[in-house]
This record gives sequence, structure tokens and C-alpha cells, in this order.
Amino acid sequence: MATQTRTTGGAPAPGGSSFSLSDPTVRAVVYQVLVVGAVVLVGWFLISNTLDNLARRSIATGYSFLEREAAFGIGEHVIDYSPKDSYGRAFLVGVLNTLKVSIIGVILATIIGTLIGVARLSSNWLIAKLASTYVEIVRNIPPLLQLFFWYALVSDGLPPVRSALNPIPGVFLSQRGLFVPAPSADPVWTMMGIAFLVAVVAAYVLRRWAKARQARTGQIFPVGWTALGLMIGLPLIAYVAGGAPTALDMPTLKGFNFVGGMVLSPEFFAILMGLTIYTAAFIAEVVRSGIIAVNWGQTEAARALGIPSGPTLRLVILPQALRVIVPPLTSQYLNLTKNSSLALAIGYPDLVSIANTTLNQTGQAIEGVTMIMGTYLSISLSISIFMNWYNKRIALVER
Amino acid sequence: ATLDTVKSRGFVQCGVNAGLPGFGSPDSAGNWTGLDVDYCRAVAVAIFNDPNKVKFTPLSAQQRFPAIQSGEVDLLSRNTTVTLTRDTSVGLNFAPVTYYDGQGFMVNKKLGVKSAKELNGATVCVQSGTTTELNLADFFRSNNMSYNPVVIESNDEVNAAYFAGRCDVLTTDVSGLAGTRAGVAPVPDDHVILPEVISKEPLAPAVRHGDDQWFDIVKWTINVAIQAEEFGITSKNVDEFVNSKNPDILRFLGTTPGMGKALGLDEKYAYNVVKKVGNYGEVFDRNVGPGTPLKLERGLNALWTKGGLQYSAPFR
Amino acid sequence: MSQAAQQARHIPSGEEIIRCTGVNKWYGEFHVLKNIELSVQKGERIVVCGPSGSGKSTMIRCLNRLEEHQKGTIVVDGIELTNNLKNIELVRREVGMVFQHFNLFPHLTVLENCTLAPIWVRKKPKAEAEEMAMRYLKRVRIAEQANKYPGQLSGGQQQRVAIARSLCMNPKVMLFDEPTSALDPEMVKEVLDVMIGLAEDGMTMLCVTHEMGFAKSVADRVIFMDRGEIVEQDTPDSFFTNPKSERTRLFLSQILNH
Amino acid sequence: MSQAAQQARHIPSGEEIIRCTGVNKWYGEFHVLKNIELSVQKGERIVVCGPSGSGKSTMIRCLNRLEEHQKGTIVVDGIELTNNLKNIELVRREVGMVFQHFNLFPHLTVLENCTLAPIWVRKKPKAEAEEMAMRYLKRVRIAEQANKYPGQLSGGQQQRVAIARSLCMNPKVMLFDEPTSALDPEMVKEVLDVMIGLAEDGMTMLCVTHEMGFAKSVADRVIFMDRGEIVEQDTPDSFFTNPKSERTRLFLSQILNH
Amino acid sequence: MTDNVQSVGLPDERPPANTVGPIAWLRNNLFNTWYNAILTVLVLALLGSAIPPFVDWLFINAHGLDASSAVCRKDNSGACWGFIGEKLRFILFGTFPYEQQWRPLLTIVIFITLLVASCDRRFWKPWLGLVWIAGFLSVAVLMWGGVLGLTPVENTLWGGLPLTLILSVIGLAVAFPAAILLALGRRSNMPAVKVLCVTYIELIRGVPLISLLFMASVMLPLFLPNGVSIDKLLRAQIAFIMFAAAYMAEAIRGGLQAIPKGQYEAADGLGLSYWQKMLKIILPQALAIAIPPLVNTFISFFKDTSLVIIIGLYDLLGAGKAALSDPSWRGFYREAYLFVGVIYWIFCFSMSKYSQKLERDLNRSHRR
Ligand SMILES: Nc1ncnc2c1ncn2[C@@H]1O[C@H](COP(=O)(O)OP(=O)(O)OP(=O)(O)O)[C@@H](O)[C@H]1O
Ligand SMILES: Nc1ncnc2c1ncn2[C@@H]1O[C@H](COP(=O)(O)OP(=O)(O)OP(=O)(O)O)[C@@H](O)[C@H]1O
Ligand SMILES: [Mg+2]
Ligand SMILES: [Mg+2]
Repeated sequence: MATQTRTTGGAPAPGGSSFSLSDPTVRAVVYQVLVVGAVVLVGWFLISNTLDNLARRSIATGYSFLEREAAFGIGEHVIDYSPKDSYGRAFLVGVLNTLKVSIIGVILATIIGTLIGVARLSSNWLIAKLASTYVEIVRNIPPLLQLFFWYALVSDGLPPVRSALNPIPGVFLSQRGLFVPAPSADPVWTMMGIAFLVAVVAAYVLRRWAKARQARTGQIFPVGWTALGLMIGLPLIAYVAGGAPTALDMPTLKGFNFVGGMVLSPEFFAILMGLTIYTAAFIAEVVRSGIIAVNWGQTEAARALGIPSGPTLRLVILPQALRVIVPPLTSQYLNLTKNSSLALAIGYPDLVSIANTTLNQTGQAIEGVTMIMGTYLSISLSISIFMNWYNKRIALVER
Repeated sequence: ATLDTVKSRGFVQCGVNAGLPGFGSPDSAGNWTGLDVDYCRAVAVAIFNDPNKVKFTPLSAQQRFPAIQSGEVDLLSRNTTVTLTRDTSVGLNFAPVTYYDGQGFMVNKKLGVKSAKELNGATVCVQSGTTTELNLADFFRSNNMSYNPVVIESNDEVNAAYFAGRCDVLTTDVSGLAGTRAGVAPVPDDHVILPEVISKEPLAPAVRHGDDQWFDIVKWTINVAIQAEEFGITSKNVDEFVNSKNPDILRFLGTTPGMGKALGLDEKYAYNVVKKVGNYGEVFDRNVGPGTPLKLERGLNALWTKGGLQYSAPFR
Repeated sequence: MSQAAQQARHIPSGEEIIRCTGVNKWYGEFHVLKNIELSVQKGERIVVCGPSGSGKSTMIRCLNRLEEHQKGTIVVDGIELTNNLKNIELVRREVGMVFQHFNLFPHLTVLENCTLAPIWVRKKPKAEAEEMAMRYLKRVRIAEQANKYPGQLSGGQQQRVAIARSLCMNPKVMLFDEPTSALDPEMVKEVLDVMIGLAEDGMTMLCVTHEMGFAKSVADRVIFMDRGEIVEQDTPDSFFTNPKSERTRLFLSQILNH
Repeated sequence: MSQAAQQARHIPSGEEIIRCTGVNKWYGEFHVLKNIELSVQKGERIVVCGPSGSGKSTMIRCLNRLEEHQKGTIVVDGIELTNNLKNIELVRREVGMVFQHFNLFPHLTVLENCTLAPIWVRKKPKAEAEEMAMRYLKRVRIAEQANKYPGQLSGGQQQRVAIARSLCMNPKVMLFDEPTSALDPEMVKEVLDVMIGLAEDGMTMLCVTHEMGFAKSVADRVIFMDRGEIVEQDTPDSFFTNPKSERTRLFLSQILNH
Repeated sequence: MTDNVQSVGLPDERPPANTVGPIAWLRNNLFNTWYNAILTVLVLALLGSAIPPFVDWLFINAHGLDASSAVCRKDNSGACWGFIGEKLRFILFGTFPYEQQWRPLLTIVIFITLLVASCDRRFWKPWLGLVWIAGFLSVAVLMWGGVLGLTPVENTLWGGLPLTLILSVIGLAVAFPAAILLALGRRSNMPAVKVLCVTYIELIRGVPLISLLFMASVMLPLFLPNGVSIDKLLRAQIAFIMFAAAYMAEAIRGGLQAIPKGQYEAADGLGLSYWQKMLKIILPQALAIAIPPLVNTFISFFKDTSLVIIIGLYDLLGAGKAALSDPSWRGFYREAYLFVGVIYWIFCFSMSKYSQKLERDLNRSHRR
């Protein structure tokens, strides 16, 4: 008994490959074959049904419809678009509209969310309570309802276009949206743009110089304030130097509507407000937990070293908080982008809305839906690729 | 085959408008009424001799074609315009036209607009995924005018946006405008429907390609209503005609058998349809006619004998 | 019984229960066990020591296949450890293991911790399993805590429960992986006492530990590992007084001074 | 220098660098420090001990205003600690602190950890700060790890870096709050050695620790705290051999047996 | 140094008066720095100017529950609760036959009772599952009718809050086991299984819910054999389940990841098989850890049921909007959205509070 080898189910040598169900590798293969088989079977069943149904109902397939004339109008477009353009271009307009609302929404939500998140940690009780009330109210109400609310607020709550509110000369607020003067074409605007770019470059150079000088002499230069001054100051100087033109393209009521100026449409406003307000509540939580995730010991260590609170925040807390914040923050960005599909409900022409119209006009539902999903999936995928890259870059070096 | 599926299921699944008074809309108890709805009921009567053996699926304009294509509904009776692409690439077969319509514009009286040609620069509310959306673009394009579309998916929302003042103009089929003005407008008299009709909009129920028998049933159920009016048969007096002298009528009502069987239906299906749903005129008057809030005239929808376009192919 | 066990001391039965021949293991490229040759007799008490990272844990974890070795053979109680799940399960029933961090199941009471495996693996009736569990809990002097949850116990108590849990499977061999090193100093003794009791009862034991007092008083043999090899094995007496290799000497000087 | 330091032992300079008078602190309603009277001379080495929760940490954290006291005065290096931010920053520059859990900045390399405060607080040029940091890192015998990140080091190494980091500010006093109690036993010695080295060089030190060996060999004075008060303070010799109060005796019996 | 024994057993004293009490609180929390003082004053001013008009609108100038729309339109300085008075039952129960509306009411009560009862950890016993099944059965009987002398009611007539609850609660219950399998699959070391689970989870999480709903509501029959059809409500339910399963799987995966390796090893060391190990040791702990994120998933899921309005089902939000489309009540959107919003909020807020409490409890028990 002591030395003879008892065997069950054969006596495989280590790494040997006798075929037995109690060998975990064999088992794994069998399971996987079964599972994959089942999935393939189901997939095949669905696809063959679909093909069969499509053929039976003689529904056209393929993406050639993308080149056909769309023949419907789109209210808002970032690139030129008219009903003469193709379905493909219409879809592109939708994608760009989605991106537009997402990008602006992301920026605004980040700003508001960060403010609220920091406010929740404020030592001022009132501010902290107010911020947490905001968070608790907003994130517990469906975003769609908030969207409807904002839309109704604009379209029912604001005066009709004829009696538009005119709080500042040239600014009109009505059911048709917010009309503001746009600067009329003038070389000064280009010059200001250039001046701004120059300021950005200068700020960068300044930062490097300040760093080098600090390394050399230890003196600290207030880069942040100087950079801000540059970025505001230089364009201002350019403006004044260009003769301070005051000519504006004023919106004026002509016929049915205001013409001229820039407009923020109610649909865009509602979707932007809805998404921003809603997502900001979540971002606030992300920011807050990121900040409290940084061990209190870090602050204490910095304090004990005599580092003032400004540099402590900048050099010790933020770099660590960002590691915690960025991953959930990106998934909030992703949520915001996906939620922008709610635009469908209030008539902002986002990609879902335009794809739905297209698939309806052409009857090619499967193609339409694959285009919607494909677009969102590529957005998600790019974000998660970014995330992986970022996580790798900032990962704390561990043993 | 669809007929077998429907029979074994026990009811017809019918896609209708979610909220267009006069054509398809539920009351607050969930009872569906409207012209389109009645033709769904007519098909149910033709098959089951029971106008309640039908279930309604409210569909937005965007959802309707995927829904009929996929088999989600057996019959699409949702003020759908007959067009070539819908017949071909969407893959629909259209039954006889139940309502000849045309696209029009409704504006607030206060704007003082008298003609569609004055609408340059206007903001227009329109439902997405409709021929209306396309005609609108065409109309403004051909008249060299610009417009600003507010395109919303659901009919309710479009109407709400218009009445809230989000748009200057509401556009859809004239019948729809009338329905909206009568049923949805807070103060109907504040709104006028402009005289221009910018398109032909023959509205007809549709079925998918690939099932001719089912198509025939729907087609000849609608023809029953038109033909009955031509014969002067109504739901009230249909029993008097059962023993009529006219062989056409006897064939029609199934007293002389043959027609129903050919469709795979009860011989007396036409009798049942007329008895339980009524003839075309009755359906029209009940839902959209002058006696209803919509106050629509027969116009193009009068029988061909009265100068209109409603015309049934002969039952023989 | 205790006397008989005392007698058994230094006189292992001569029956071999574990035999490793040329065992090698790699983590990726890292050669963590090198040609391990080891034979354990029934009733033997072995202490394994060596610097951190020398492969002690890895070695004893190979003995019940918590780690897979890549070369050589390991035979436990006559069963060769291969990929065969049946064999692995058989071996695990016979080999109890106690971990550094106890690894009690925090969602189960002490009693449930002890009866889980007997009920589900040995398929014992619940009453019988509980009765046996109480016996072993008494033996580790913790029976009165039977209905508490692990989180409510001190580290030393938890480790004693972990020992009882293993004993409930009536294993032929017990493996200990630094059972006292996660404990506060004041609790080390209570756990060592339980282990000494076990040893006196004649349990075959392999114990990774830095408690040299325990090694001196209980072990039949001390194995010293370094960099994945068994550098030296000897009786405690000659191991501590007369280490053969330089590495052992170095290690002993570090560990005894501290 | 080391010899000079040895000489200095038990002969503190007589200059007072810390003076607490009637210091009281409450956490809400909980009275955590009661009438603390403490005077520390330049060059003195003080060990603070006492049971858990007795207020040791709180007391030394009051000394650099990581905690605020509510009654009494604390004067460090001639500067009174009040709500005045300027004063607080001045004091913190002169007082180094080493925490139980090291609190290194994990996103900075060892060298950057050490140069951060000199660069941003003392406004030193980078090269100079680095040169000094390397000097102190050498002194704690870890210079070769200067470009690693804290996460790559063992606990003992991290704590040595933390000491070097404090030293880089050239503090006049060093506070230690249980610097070895989060360490694995084999690493305690390397940290204590560094601390002993510091003591020998004449650094003024206040150290909360349970390492009684350290107290015996290094301290000029041992302070025993219990329930927020300083119960007893004495030279190590008489403290350990002849404790005056009952509480001290109880405490010592517990801690020395273990 | 002379006085070795300083003092023994000083009594605890009360803290100085200026560090406790309301004045100290005000000073420490509202006016601790000059900028905080300014902020406090600003915020107080802001609140002072915003709250009274809101209260006026909400209560003081408001019209009661019996006000007619004409009255409200004449004086629109306050809220018109007459809208809620008239439409209450429609918003809550949708188009369910009027005289039968006690049935959906009872359904709501059953769901809420079940939810509240499940919050108590003392009830976390196997029989709770049976109670839930019984609850589902009675809800089915109540809503469908057709037995026990109840008139049958088509599910196309269901609406309002019961629909919201049915979609979310039943969706959650069914998605749960699927999510467990997905999470286990995602952590499996079988590459094919893992790839499938990851693909599914990421695919679902990558697309907006409404595109799934759209597919389910109008395209599903395209994928099924000719003539096979599934009830519309059921299809929305399936879409929700598929969606919830993916998100919950991620929550559960988080729980699984939090289980220390030692637990797996201890189970292995005792000779438990894979499924014994999972069912007895790992899952009970992982699920306990995953409860807070699961509750959070449930909250967002509950909110997301409002999207069914887009495919034409009248859930709570849908019914609210439908009530607004009544011409005589057009424009009272503030009242409608406030009312519906408050209902959603009560549910979501109490769940999120509960999840926070649980999280604290669990953390505490982790810390021993
Ligand atoms: N899963 C793993 N993957 C890669 N390397 C590992 C793994 N587990 C252990 N190692 C490495 O293998 C070596 C031996 O580890 P082992 O845990 O057996 O050492 P040990 O002697 O038990 O040390 P200790 O006294 O610290 O427990 C170590 O260098 C360790 O870093
Ligand atoms: N932030 C705080 N709020 C309230 N009570 C606190 C706080 N910090 C510490 N305490 C309490 O004050 C008392 C003293 O704490 P302190 O940390 O100074 O003790 P200690 O002597 O350092 O103990 P240990 O040896 O455990 O570190 C303890 O009872 C502790 O619970
Ligand atoms: Mg080990
Ligand atoms: Mg302490």
C-alpha cells in the first residue's frame, strides 16, 4: 500500500495526455466545445431565420442605400447639409451632432461635477449640504424625465418668438432658443485667435523656463496666474490693436424668426442641460470619492513636511486622486454619450434619430440598427482603449 | 401562412397610429377608434366575424416599417402613403386606398399667413420618418424657400411642440391636421389649415410581401366597404339585401356562395363586415366626417359615382 | 494515547506517506523549485524553514496540488498527483492544510466551517459531522465559540478553528504554512500548543514556520530551503547546533538574534 | 562626531526646544489629553509609551499641529503654536515626523519624495536638494534605490526613506509615531538601527514606540501615558526596574512578557 | 524630571464651552474662514430669494386637487394640483380598466412590501425566495386576471407604476442568475467561455439601451422563425433582462474579485469541487460584497424603465406624458413632471440610502 501507486481513471504521467474526463484540461475543452457549439447553434438559428424572413418578404439588403439622396431636412448640422445630400452624409451629420452634444456635455459636466464634488467636501456645512442635495435629487430621477422637463421648460415656459425676452441688447430668448450676436467677419477675430495661440505657446515656454529656473535657483514663479493673464491679455491687446471693432451680426426678427447671430436651439439646449445636469451629479460623486480615496496620511505627511496647502494639492493629492478618478470618469463620459441617444425623444437630430429616419425611409432596418450599434461600439471601444493606455501609464509601480 | 397564424393566434395584430384623432387613437380607457382602426376591425370581422378579435400596436412613424417587415404586426393600417420605394425596398403590398389625402400646413391665425408660399424662413414641426418629411423638403426646395425643421419622432410630441409655439407651422396630411386641430388644439379656432395641398397622399393599409392570400383578404375586405356603399348597403339595412334580386349583391353578400371560399374565408364575410363595421361612407362619417370634430368633407374620397376616387374592383 | 504518541516520537512508522522525486516548478521563467527530493514517513513531524521567497510555501502547496509542479512526481498516500481531478480530490481529502491567514469562511459560523467539508465531501450526515466537529473544537479548546462567526474571534482563536476544520476531514497528513506568523505575539503560544498536542498524538505534519522553539521541541526533522532547493535536512539537534552549510548558518544567525 | 554624540548621551544641552504647559485636548466630548506638562531639551531622546488609546499619538501630533489642542500652550523652538498659519508652517519646517504607515508619496520616486519639500518649502535648487537627499539616503543605507518607487520597496526600506525624507528638511526635532509597528519582524532592526544612528548624532527625538530594547539603549527619558495623562516619566533605568505607579507596572508586565 | 509621577487619574473634564455647542458649531462649519463666511452669506441670500417663490408656487398660491384647468389657467401664479387630482389614477395605473384599478394598486403594495422586507438582513433566508415567487404569482394573477373571478385584462392596458415595477423588479430577478453565470464565465480560465462572456457584456454595455429596446420592439420577429411572435411587453422585458444581466455581471465580478485567493485555496484544500466551492464559499461572500453595486445597478435600471415610453408602453413617465396630451390640461408639465419625478425619486433615493447603509454595515463587519 505504501509504495504501490493507486490509480483511478488511468494513470496519466504528469503532463501526459491520456484522454479522461477527470483531466481538467480535457474537461475544459469539452465544456468549451459545448458552449461554443450552443452559441453557434443559436446564432445560426437567428441568422438563418433572419435571412429566410428577409428573403420571404423580399426586403432589400446591403448598404448601397447610403449613396441615395436622403431628401429629408435636418434642423441642426455641423457640416453643410441639404436634403439633396445622401443618406450617408445625413448619417454623418447625425454622428457629428451626437459628438457635438457629447463633447460639450462632457466638458460642462466635468466642470460642474468637479465643482459640486469639491463643494461636497467643503468645510462649509451649507455648501456641502447644498451640493449633496443637488446630487441626491438629480441622480435619482430618470434622465429622460429631466430631458422632457428641460424641453417643456423651454418650449412651454419661454415666451413666443414675437415677444422674445431681450435681457441684453442683441440677446433674445424665446421658444426658438437663445439668439446671441455673432461677431461679424473681421480680420481682428483671426488676429485674436492667433494671439491666443501665441499665449498658449508662451505659457508653455514660460512653464519650462520657470521649471528650469526653479531647478537652478530654487525660486518659484507663479506660472498659473501668468499664463492666465497671457491668455486673456494677449487676445485683448490684439483686439484693441485691431481697432476694437464693435460690428456684430445682430439677430433680428425677420418674418417668422430671428436671423443672424448665433443660436442655441431648444432641442440642443434641452439635451445638453439634461445630460450635463444629470451626469454632473455622477461626476461629483466620482470626484469626491477620488479625493477621499487619497489616504489622509498623504496630506498629513505633506503638512508635517511644511508644504503649504496649494502645492500639497497640486503635487501630492491631485496626481493620486486622478488615478482613482479617471477610470470611473471615462465611464461617465461614455454614459453621457450613450444617453445622448435620448435626444430621439425630443427631436434633436442625433445619430439614432437620423438612423431611425433613414431605416424607416429605406426600409433597411437591420442595416440601420447595425450602423447605430457599430458607431456606439466604436466610441466605447476607443474609450476603453484610451482607458487601458491611461491605466498602464499611471499605474503605481509596485513590487 | 399569415391567415393560419392569425387564426391559430385568435386575433389580428394591427399596427396603428398612437395618437391621431379620427384615424387611430385610444381613449383614456384604452379603446381604439378611428378610420384606420375600423379597417383593422373589418379584417378581424372578415376572418373571425368579431370586430374585437384584433389587437392594436401603436407605432411611431419610425417604427412602423420595421414592425410590419419583421412580422411584429400582420397589418399596418396607419395612415401610410403608398409610394414606390415602400412597395419595393421596404417590401410592402398596399391594399386599396382608404383615404385620399394630401399634405398641408397648419399655422396659427395670429401669424396672418394666407398661403404656403409665404412660409419662407418658418420653423416647421414634422414627424420623422414620414413622406411628409420628404415632401416638405421638396416643397421648400422647389419654391426656393428656406425652412427650419423640428423633427420629432412621436406624433404627440410633434403636436405638443407646435401648440407650445416651438414651430410656426405644423405639417402633415390635411386629414391629420384636421384631426389634430379638432382633437388636440387647446383652442381649435386659433389655427388655420392653409389652402395649398403640396402632395398626393393616398393612404392605404399595407401587408408584407410574400403572402398573396393575406394580401387578397385585406384588399377584398376594404373593397367590401367601398362596394357596399356603392350598392347602398349599410350596416342597418344589410339584412334587407340578403334576399335581393340583384345577382351582384347576392354574390357580394355570400347568398350565392363562391367569393368567400375563394379567399379562404367564410362565405358571408362581406355580409359580416358590412353588418359589424359598416360601409365606407359609414366608417368615414363615424370617424372623420362632418359630424365629427374633424369635420372633413368627402372630397376625393367620395365614390367614383359621385365624382370622387373611391372605386372598388368588381366582385365576381 | 498521548504517551504512546510520545513514544512514537523520533520513531516514525517507516511507512512512506509522501514521496517527491525530482520535483521542479517554474513561475513563468522563474525556477522556484529545483529538484526537490523528499520522503515523509507516517507519523513524522517535519519543520521547513528558510529565508523569505525560498519556495517553502510553494513546496508544501504542491503536496496537495494547490500549485501544479511541472517536472518530477509527487505521490501522496500512494496516489500520484497528476492532472487527474479524481486523484487530486482523493489526495486533498487525506491532506489537511492550515494557512498563514487562516482563510476561514467568514460567512459561516465556526461550526459550519468545520462541518462543511465533511458534509459535502465526505457526505456525512449533518448530526454526525457536527458531533465530530465539536469533538475537534473541544480539542483545540474553542468549543464554546462554536456558534460565533470567525470575524468575532481573535487571530489565535481563528487559527485554532482552522486547525479543527482541517482535522474534521480526518486527514492523514497536516500541512501548516506559517500558521503563527500572522498572529499577534500573545496568541502565538495558544496555537503552538495545539500543534504540539497534535504532534504528540502522532499526526504526520509538515510545518513551514520560523518558530524555532517549536522546531526544537517537536520536529523529527528540520528541512532548510534556500532559493528553491532543499539545502539541508537534519534532526533539530544537529541542525541547530551544527549546521552543515554556510547558508544555513547565516540564516540561523539572523533568525535567532532577532 | 559619533563619539561626540555618545558623550552627549544623558547630558542634554539644557536648552529647551519644546515646552507644553497645561495642554488639554478634546475630541468632541472625549477628553483625550489632560493637562500635559512636557519640556524637551535640545538633544534629548524621549520615548513615549503607554497602552493603546492612551493619547500618545495625539500628543506628539499636537507638537507639529497635525492636531489642534484646545487649552494650554505649546511652544516649539520659541514659536507658540496658535491658529496662526505662518507660525504653524515655521514650526513644521523645524519638526520632522515619521509615521507608522510611512506615508510616502507613492507616485514619486524615492529621490523625489526626499526633494519635494526642500524644493517647494526651502526653495532649494534642484541639484542641491538632490545632492542632500542622496546624502541622507546614503545615511539610511538606501541610496541605491533612489530611483525606485515606494511600492517597489519593502516596509523597512520604505520607513528608512521616510526618515530620510524628514531629515532632508534639516529639522531640529524628529517625532516618530510607532515607526516600526507596521513592519515585519525581520525589518524592525534595520529601522531601529537608523534611529539609533540618529540618536547618536545628537538629534532631538520624541519617539512613540513599544520597542523597549530601543528605549533602554537610547532614551534619555521614558514617558508613560495612560488615559490621556502623563502618568510617569523617568530615565529608562529606573523606569524599567522601578516603576512608581501601579499602572506602569501593569503595562510593563504585559509588554515585557510578550 | 524631579517629579516622576506627575498625576494619577485626572477626571475627564467637559471641553471648553467655545469648542462645543451651537455657537462653536456655527463658527466651525459656516464661518471658519473669511471666504467661507462670504460663501455662507451668498448662499443664504440665494436660498432666501429662491425658496419663498417656490414655496408660494408649490403651496401658497397653488390650486387644490379639485381645481379645474380653466381656474388654473386664469390664475397661473401657483401650481395646479387639480391636474394631479384628475389624472392621478391615470398616471398611476395607466389604461387599466377604471373599476378594476384596485388590482394594480394591490400590485404596487405587494411589490413595495417585498422590496422593503428584502431590505432587512434578518430575512435573508432561503424562504425569502419562495416569498418572492409567491409575490410574482399573485401579481400575475392580479394583473392578468382570468382566474378567481377576476376579469381578464390585456397586458396592453397595463400602465403606470405597476408597469414600471414589473419591468424593473421582474427584470432584475430574472437577470440575476444570468448575471452570475456571466460573471463566473468572465472569470473562467476557459478562453472560449471567457471570450463569449466578455463579448456579450461589452457589446451590451457599449450600446444605448434604446437601440436594444428598438430592436426588441420592432425587429425581434425578424430573427425568429416565421410566424412565431412574442408579446410586446415580454419583449421589452427580455431587452431589459439582457441589458441588466450585463451590467449586474460586472457588479458581481467586482464582488468575485474582492474575495481573497485564500478562500479559493482553503476550499480547494478541503477537497470541495468547483461548484461546491462556488455555491458554498465564493458566491455567498461575493454577492454580499456586490450588493451595494447591485442595488446601484437596480436603481439605474429602475430609472431606465422610463425608456419604454419610446417604444410605446405607458409606464409611469409614459402615463404622465399621456396625461399631459389631454388638450384641456396641456401645459401643466411642471405639475406632471414634479409628481412623476417625486415618485421615481422616492424609490431611487430610498434604494440608494439603503445601499449606502448596507455598504457601511458590510464594511464594518469586514473590519471585524
Ligand atoms: N503566483 C506566483 N507567480 C510568480 N511568482 C511567484 C508566485 N508565487 C510565489 N512566487 C515567487 O516564488 C518564490 C517562492 O515563493 P514562496 O511563497 O514559496 O516563498 P516562501 O519561502 O514561502 O516565502 P515566505 O517566507 O515569504 O512565505 C518567491 O520568489 C515568490 O516571489
Ligand atoms: N479623530 C478622532 N476623533 C475622535 N477620537 C479620536 C480621534 N483620534 C483618536 N481618537 C481617540 O483618542 C484616543 C487617543 O488616541 P491616540 O491615537 O492618541 O492613542 P495612542 O495612544 O496613539 O494609541 P495607539 O497605541 O493605538 O496608537 C483614543 O481613544 C482614540 O480612540
Ligand atoms: Mg510562504
Ligand atoms: Mg498611536
